[in-house]
Amino acid sequence: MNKEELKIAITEILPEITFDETGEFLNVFVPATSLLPFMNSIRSNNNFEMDYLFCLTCIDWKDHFMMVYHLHSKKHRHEFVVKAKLENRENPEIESLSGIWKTADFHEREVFDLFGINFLHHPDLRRIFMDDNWKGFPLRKDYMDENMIEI
Amino acid sequence: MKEPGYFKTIYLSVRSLLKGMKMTGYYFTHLKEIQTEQYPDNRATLVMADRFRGEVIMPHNDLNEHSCTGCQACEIACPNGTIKIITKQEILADGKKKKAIDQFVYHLDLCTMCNLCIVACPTDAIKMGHEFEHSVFDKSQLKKILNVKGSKVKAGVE
Amino acid sequence: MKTIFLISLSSLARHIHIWLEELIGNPNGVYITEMTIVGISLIVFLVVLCFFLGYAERKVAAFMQIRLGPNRVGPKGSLQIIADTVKLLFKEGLTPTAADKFLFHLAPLIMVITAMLALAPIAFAKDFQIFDISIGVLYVASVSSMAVIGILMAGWSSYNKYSLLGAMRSGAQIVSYELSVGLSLISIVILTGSLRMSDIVMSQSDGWWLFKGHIPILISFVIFIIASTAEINRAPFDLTEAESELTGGFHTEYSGMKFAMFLLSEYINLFIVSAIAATLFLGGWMPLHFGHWEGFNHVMDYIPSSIWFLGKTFIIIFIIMWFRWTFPRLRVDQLLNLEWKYLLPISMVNILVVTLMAIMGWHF
Amino acid sequence: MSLMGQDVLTEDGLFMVNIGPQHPSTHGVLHLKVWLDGETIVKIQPHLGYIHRSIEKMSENLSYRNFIFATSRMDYLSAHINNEACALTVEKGLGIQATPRAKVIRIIMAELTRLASHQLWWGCTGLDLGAVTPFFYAFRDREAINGIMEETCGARLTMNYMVPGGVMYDLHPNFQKHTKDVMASIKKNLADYDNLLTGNVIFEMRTKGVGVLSKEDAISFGCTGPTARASGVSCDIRKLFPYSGYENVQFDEILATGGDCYDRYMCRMAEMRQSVNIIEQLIDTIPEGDFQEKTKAVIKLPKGEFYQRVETARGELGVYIVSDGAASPYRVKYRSPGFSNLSALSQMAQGVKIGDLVAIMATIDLVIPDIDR
Repeated sequence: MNKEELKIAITEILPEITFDETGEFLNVFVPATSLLPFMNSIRSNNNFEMDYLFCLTCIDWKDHFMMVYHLHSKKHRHEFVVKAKLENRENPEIESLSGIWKTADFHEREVFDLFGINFLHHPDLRRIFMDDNWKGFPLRKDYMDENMIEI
Repeated sequence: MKEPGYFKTIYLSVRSLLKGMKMTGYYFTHLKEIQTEQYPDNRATLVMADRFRGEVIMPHNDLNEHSCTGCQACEIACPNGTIKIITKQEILADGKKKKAIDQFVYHLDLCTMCNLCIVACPTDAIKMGHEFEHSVFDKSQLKKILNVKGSKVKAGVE
Repeated sequence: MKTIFLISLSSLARHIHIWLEELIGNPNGVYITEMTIVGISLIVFLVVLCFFLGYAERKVAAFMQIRLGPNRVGPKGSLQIIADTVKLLFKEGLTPTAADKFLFHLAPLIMVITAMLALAPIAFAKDFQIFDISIGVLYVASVSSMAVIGILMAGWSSYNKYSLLGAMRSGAQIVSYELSVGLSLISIVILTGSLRMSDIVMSQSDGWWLFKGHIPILISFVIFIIASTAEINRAPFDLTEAESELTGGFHTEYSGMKFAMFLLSEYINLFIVSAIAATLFLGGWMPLHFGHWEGFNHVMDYIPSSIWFLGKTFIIIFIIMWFRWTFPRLRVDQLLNLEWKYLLPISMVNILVVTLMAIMGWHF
Repeated sequence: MSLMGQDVLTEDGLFMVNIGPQHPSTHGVLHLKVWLDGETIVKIQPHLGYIHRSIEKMSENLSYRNFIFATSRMDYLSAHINNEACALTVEKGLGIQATPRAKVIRIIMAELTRLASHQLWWGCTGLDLGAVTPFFYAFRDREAINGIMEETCGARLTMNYMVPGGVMYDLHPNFQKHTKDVMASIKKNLADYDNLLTGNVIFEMRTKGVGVLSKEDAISFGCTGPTARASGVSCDIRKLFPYSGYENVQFDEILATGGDCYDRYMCRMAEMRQSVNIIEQLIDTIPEGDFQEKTKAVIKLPKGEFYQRVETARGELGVYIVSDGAASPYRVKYRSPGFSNLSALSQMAQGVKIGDLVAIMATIDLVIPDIDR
């Protein structure tokens, strides 16, 4: 499917979705609360079959977090980006996708480690890179550390 | 595919093992294939590739002149803060003031030999040296001042 | 066979014996003195042998791996092993706090002592043997299998999980491969009709068993080499060490001189296995003779018997080294598969054929 | 009794062994917690981060010219390809393309890197399976490639040869001749590789049917590169999303169906032949012209998000740059192939022996800095 067809098909699944087509991919903005059912349906829906989650990350836009999921379908060879906005900076929460794509397990642990986003129902949510008793979340823009030096 | 029988398995296995032994046996008897370089012994004859990046150096000519104008392009280009340029005001013969380098400080311990400073330099004042034996007993010795004391900017280099 | 050389190891031994009898007189005193000399010279021999084998192994490995190998200490690096030994001597011997200290210190000693014991019945040259025991082959087979006790002890007492795993592997491995080793030894014993080492060597004066025993003996020779490589835990059967899996296996926690002892015992075992193979299959110190080539046989007789013995031994050692530097390691279950599915059935059938051969007198 | 003073077994009666962070076959500082039942692996838990150097955070403070150098340190065996990915992303943001000459140089360099990386992998696989000798044969050929790299790029491992718009400087005059020589000797030496390992019965026993990864799992775990292609997943970025002129090159995507260690091994061996093939196609027809497109001294990407995928020696590397219009990226994410491939390890190593774990780790070709970044 091309971008236009994708837009129509996605709107059929979830009407309150907004799109952004400025970049290379079709960006699909999904409300954080309906992320899991939406992802479930695009994974299992025969028209989409987005079986390959090739990138999962988060962006700290200072006032909110943006979860970014790059999805690809091995069968249909189409791809788009799903984004979910997390307004709550103090305790950001979103459903884990590790039940749908196994790769999400490690990638969500990475995001949890570096951004402090709490993935609900994740099987093993621990810090992956940093020390277990590390304070703070290093990739947040407001992260400060006494060891950081200015070059 | 049918599994080979008991005796065929043995035959094929032994043959594959002998094939490997033939290979190692070949190299055991052909000593001219030896690849070892005797490193500290061949220091005199060891030629590094002309683009080899060992350290940043600042060439000076016979008159103790270099081409660095102190424009700090390299300092900005360096990703690691390896280079610090300390400038001074020089008073020229006609009374005008001009910026010139006082010290070109190079921290070899921070350098990753990425070559970005050399590419950035507008006057080709610095280049990569071929020296690669950098071990010292004291880390502070890795902080180097590249411009020789009393050196001047080459005439005509702006 | 004529004794051509006046100065041979056996005449040397006889002269020492006569000289000591004149000097001491008392037969018991002579006996004790001789034993002491034998013990000291054996230890010296083993140490020199291990230096040589260590150097040879490194050079063989290097040349097979298109490297130069040791070349800094001494001419062509020949003193490298001595330098390493000195280093190991001065190295601190660490003992894990939670280790069973007594067993931990005992294990390397057991390894070395059992390795040395197996040397006793081996004929180094004509009439030159420490102890020509009547059950020589049985003695060697039983003593050499005791090495596993040392390995198990080392692995168990180190308080290290890798060591324990390595030791347990070693147990399974040696218990299985002992069977094949034993069976291939028996095939020679059947043909010779004696367990005594000197008898076995003498039975080959008209041709080595490898040649006159036809294909069955060739098979048992190959099986012996494979199984004994496994028994002395050398690659491709070095599962007890398996440095890419268990870091160091049973000797992970050993350092300094205690580690050197494991190395020493490995090389002594390598020598013993090769010496036995040389004695049983390649005629020990017997020179190479071809049926009616009188001139050729005469020339061969001029080479001292000890050279013959050591030459054959080192050829087999080289082959075992060749294995090590060519093959990947087997997995633990495949190791046991190889023994129980291939080596053991083949050697059992082989024994039957050899027995038939011996009864019918089909060998030369 | 030793090991007995305390209960060494877990509550389930399992034997827990830490493999790594210092271990001969973890290829760096990977730490695997392994629960064993005898010699059989019941559960595996990877612990990462021993060499996490926060390259993503560093990149947020570096300019678009400077942040490329750090990626050489991620997957240091595919340094060229990592750098290329960053350069391509910046080019995508600027809306420019590298010059034709630079594109061809990039392909040749990338394939040389892939060859060198696979050779090191081959040697290490032998080493992990207990054969020491392959390591040295592998290094013989790898040294020759490194020599070419040193001659043209000035460094052997962390070349930093790619810049936005092209390559840093032109090829060395001897480059073509040396590369042809090296390709000829590599083609000859690949037969050695086969004699020593590929056909060896012990090697086949150790790898065939070991660590099977199904096609569905490979996709779900996000595996890429030879690890996934051995399971039959078509994921060669050079074919699917050609970059830097790969669309003009003839080569095959290597696919296998078994998904076991042997297939992963055979995939990489075949890929080495494909790389030689690609280099030989291009080496005589490097177009003349500029090696670098003109770019401004200070590169500023427009506001937006840019994603570029490349095929490194280990799989798909994605560089995701979020720009807010400033001179340095707002957020950089490296989607490293090793990270996803490693996550499939616990699945593959379920119920195998310790020796097999080593074989699996060897054939998924882990480079720890790539995983930890």
